[in-house]
Amino acid sequence: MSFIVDYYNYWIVVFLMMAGFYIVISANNLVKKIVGLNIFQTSVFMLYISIGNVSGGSAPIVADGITRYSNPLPHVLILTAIVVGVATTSVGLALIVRIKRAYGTVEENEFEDKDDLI
Amino acid sequence: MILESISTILLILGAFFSLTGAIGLFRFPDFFTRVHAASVTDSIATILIIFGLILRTDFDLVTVKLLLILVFLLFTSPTASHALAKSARHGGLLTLPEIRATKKEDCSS
Amino acid sequence: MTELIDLVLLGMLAITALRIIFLKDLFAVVMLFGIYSFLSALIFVNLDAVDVAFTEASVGAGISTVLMLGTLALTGRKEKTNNHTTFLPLLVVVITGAALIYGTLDMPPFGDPDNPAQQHVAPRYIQDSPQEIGLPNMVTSVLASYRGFDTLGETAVVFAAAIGVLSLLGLPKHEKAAIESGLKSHLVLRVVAKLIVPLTLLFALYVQFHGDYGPGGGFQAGVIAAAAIILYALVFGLPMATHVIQPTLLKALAAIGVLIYAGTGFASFFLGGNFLDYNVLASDPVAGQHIGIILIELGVGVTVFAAMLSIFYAFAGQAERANIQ
Amino acid sequence: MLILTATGIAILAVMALALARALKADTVYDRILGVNMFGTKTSLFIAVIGFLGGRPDFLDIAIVYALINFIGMIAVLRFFEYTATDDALKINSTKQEQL
Repeated sequence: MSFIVDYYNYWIVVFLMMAGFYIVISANNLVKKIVGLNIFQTSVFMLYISIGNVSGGSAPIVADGITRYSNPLPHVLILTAIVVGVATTSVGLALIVRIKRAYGTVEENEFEDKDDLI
Repeated sequence: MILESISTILLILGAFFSLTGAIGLFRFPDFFTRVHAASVTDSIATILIIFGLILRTDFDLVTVKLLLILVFLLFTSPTASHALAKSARHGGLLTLPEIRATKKEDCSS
Repeated sequence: MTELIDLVLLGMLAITALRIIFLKDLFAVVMLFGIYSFLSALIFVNLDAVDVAFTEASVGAGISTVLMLGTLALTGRKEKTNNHTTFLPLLVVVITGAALIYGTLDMPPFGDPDNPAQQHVAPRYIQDSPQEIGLPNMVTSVLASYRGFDTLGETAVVFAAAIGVLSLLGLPKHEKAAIESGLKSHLVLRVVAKLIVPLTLLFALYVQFHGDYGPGGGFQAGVIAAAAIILYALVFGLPMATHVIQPTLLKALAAIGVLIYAGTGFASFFLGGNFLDYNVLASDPVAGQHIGIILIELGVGVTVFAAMLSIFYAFAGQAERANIQ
Repeated sequence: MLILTATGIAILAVMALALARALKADTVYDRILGVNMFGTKTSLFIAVIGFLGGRPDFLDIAIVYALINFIGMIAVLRFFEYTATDDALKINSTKQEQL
């Protein structure tokens, strides 16, 4: 029983990661692929934060009467990763807009055929 | 002590109202009744719960922040519901009585 | 209690992710992704990562959703029928997942204070940073001072991403509003938006300068300020927003923010310290650290604000053009 | 303390119901309604767990939630103004006939 309590967090995070991964490799639509990529990315963030969590600890901001704090280092890494993640997502979405304009579609299987035409 | 018991009453009432609203949101038959259930209880539950929490503070910066949350939620939530209902109406969504009326007309004609 | 809340929220996340896989309506997919972001931010609050939750709620849920909706307005909201076989992706995913779960069995238990991750540099940050840097918020201390060079890189990445989007899509031309766009028929919304926008900007300033003492800082403040202008643009139309904050100004601001950051580094460099070593900025090391952190947070805030807003302008300009034609 | 826990659990249940409404929606508007209610209840939940954990000074996050939720709603409504095609309306009316 304690085995499950120790690891359930990691298992569900792995499940979410795989859900995102499945969307990335099985979806035809590029926008849906980006959503899948974001789900994957958010799950990785959750894994980091779970590793940094200390049970019985508190948020790493100094306050009176608190002796045990969570690990601040994963928080710093993930904080910047989120902002960089949305910046790269926006570049991906901009590319999709240009693909739509050039090929008239954002479905993966459809513009393969158009390449054959050229 | 008195403050804490008042706060308890407010929190229980707030939890009760938000639960009724959620059940209404889940069980009511069409969109407009659901908006009604969700938005009305949303406002009263927010007011009750935030005031319940305010009575548990030491009346410092935390109180101000709670009041700010209350102001934000009271402005944004009903506005969003109103705008949503309005665009649903403009988008051609019918209420349940209207659907029944059109069905009856179809049958009689 | 923390574990129980964690379990419930993770369960909700799993259901949401499963629903996203099977939905064909991309608009619904984006909405559920917004919920997904909000839920994960809630998990971050529950696991004591308040700064991360702040960022995820404002960046992940706010800006991402708005940008994805902008893309959908240009590319259409229905996913066409899928000709992929489901078997092969499923196989790959199951094998990868099984390998990862096998890997987690060797990991230390969740939340144990004796985990290796808690033993290495974290004790030093937790014990010494309040005296060395003089700030209660350890995340800000690590972000802006101990790992300041890293954060300079991240700021440069955000700047580069903004340049990438602008070179792909281009900024809307600044012209007087010929036809009024925006949510014209929603009168209540327009009045409330007029009240909310200044409050949001004020709140962004609070987050910017209170980030040393509570959750917040430059990244979050920049995004919240950008969100205020985005709200204005959504309700009153893009021409009004570009009239208030012009795209050319944004281009300059994005560069100025990175320059403030790097300039602080060079200032400490020429005053006799290392690059981004703020101890030399004032006679007292702790006061120097404080000055340095305020300056670089300002640089981060300005860059993130300008980058996010110009990315939004680029997408909204495209959508507006497509709508007129 | 007990009452705060009870309130937290009640709000969590409300969030689950709103999520269920957003996942299984008859029309697009129902989905948006579910998402909106989910957002407002989440910001209340953050306020409550701040008090439960004994550190109520993190209420800023709840303010951000309320704000971003509102902006998301406006973005969705604006999206409708762009793409309110007959196609979407047809789906709504067929769904309603099934009621």
